[in-house]
Amino acid sequence: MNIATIFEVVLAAVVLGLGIWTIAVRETYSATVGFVAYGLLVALIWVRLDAVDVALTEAAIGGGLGGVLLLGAAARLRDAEPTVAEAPGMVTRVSAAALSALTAAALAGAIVFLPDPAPTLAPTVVAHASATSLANPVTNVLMAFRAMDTMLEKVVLLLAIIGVWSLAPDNAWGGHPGPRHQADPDGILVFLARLLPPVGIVVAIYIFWTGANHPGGAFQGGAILASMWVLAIMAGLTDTPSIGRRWLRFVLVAGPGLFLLVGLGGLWFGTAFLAYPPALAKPLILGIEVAMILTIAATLGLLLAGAPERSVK
Amino acid sequence: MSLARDIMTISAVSAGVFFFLAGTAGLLRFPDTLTRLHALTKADNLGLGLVVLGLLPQAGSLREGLKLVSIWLLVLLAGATVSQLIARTARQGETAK
Amino acid sequence: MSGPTAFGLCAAVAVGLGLYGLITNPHPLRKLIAFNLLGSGVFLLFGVVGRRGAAAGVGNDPVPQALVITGIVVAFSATALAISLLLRLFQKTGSTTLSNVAPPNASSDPSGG
Amino acid sequence: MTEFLTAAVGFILALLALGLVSILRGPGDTDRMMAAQLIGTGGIAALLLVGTVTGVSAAVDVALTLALLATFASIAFVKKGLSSLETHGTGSTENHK
Repeated sequence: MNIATIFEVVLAAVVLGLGIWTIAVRETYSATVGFVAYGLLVALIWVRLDAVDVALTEAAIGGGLGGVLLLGAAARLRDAEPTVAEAPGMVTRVSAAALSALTAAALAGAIVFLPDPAPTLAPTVVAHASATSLANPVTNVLMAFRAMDTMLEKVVLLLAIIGVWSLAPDNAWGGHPGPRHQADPDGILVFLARLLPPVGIVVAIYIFWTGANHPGGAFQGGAILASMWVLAIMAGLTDTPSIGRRWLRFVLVAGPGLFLLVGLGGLWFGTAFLAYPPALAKPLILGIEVAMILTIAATLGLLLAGAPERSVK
Repeated sequence: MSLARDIMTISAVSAGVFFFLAGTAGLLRFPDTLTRLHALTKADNLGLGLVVLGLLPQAGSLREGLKLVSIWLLVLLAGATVSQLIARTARQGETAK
Repeated sequence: MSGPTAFGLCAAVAVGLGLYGLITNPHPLRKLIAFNLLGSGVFLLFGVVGRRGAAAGVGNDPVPQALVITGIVVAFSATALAISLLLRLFQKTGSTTLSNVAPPNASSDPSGG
Repeated sequence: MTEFLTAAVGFILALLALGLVSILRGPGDTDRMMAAQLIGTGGIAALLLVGTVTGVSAAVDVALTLALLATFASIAFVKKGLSSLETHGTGSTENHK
């Protein structure tokens, strides 16, 4: 057992400990904090598994945006905690524990006794990389070989934001999502919110651009952009746009819309839905990704802000 | 040359790990929020800074090195701001009691 | 035991933990967190299996990687929608209980919590 | 060299776990707000070291992302904690609903 394995076992143990904390602790706020820590450390596991693209996504979502989302809900639902007194009985608990242990054991068995020549699609993906002239295999799969999945994922994002907005009370419809934050002009938060976003935007564009050949891409870049936007909103420097704005709605549908248009164009000119002409593959993918990063940033930011709740005059 | 780099890496990373140790010890032992905050910022600023300093000789190119330094600067900025905010909150909580 | 196997076992236990929390915890927000834990365990299982498919200079099979990235995004948007539903429920009724029994009756059994 | 850096990551991880225990157990909300800061810094240090050990140079990009988003999460921690304290504790300020 060499030192690298010991490190991996320690990492797995710490992550598991956080998982147990998240489930077992009594207070919801503490559980949320535990989950954020869990998300950040899972990103470390993904690096160790040599899946850096996923690590970037997990760092952005699990540690950053997802944690903030859960935390905001925990802070607002704090008063609701004592009213929930319907803990399940002993029978339910024991049978749930048995079911969970069985599931975990079955999965662990599956991991230990995997078939030995592992099935893999990596050589196929690498062999066809020349079709798009992008060197990052994950981007190739996301944007070309399984582009349908990515397009539908963008539609899911759109549906989620429609679902969130539809929960607005009648008198708030058309207003600004989320609470209005007051800016403290001499405050340190305002200072940070002025200093950090320019840096964040540069990093986001870098992560986006490097995604063609190295780990990175539109989603990871978009998540960073969204966090910078929400930071400025939280500091009170700007407000969320009212949901009736035309430019906002245009940005929200730009990504999936352009994707769909290109897909239909493939059906019209080429052979199949979403088939890119080989000469135009890279510019087309780049165009879709530029539209997508804007859509993703706007959607994630608005998902964090929540439903409109301030009544419109 | 390579030996000198390795020595620098080992000494700087060891010093960085020491500051993480000191910070954790402070978190475990100190009695109230403000002193614990003080311990935490040691791990932030010096611990990470020394780890970054130790990894600089191992960085492949100038670009990698610049990225490492900018990460440290970002964390410094964040640490300074967040500890200010936390300290202010702790102070308000005390005066309200 | 090799490193990826350790992560695989960790992922399997995370799925079990998430399932347990999802069933037994009465607080809806805690159910959501447990569900996210379960999902994260499933993603990690993909990663461990994909790690064994390292070939042709790629450290991890890119197809499961792409699936997991898509999955993380979908899980995030579903969580955001669920939290909005929960906040609206709280705003409307002043509680977050999911049972049909009216809240005053539920308070007669203070043993839980 | 690799062994030394791997041991350093393992040590930092163990310290991180210890620090988390003390913070999460901590009596007040202000103590819990430090958690995001601690995980951010320790996670970045561990990530940079792991990246150097395994030769995954893109780990630096993950650390860069983490530096930005951990800052964001810490700010949100403090901000949300503040608003819940306001509605919960003093009650003297009635601002946003």
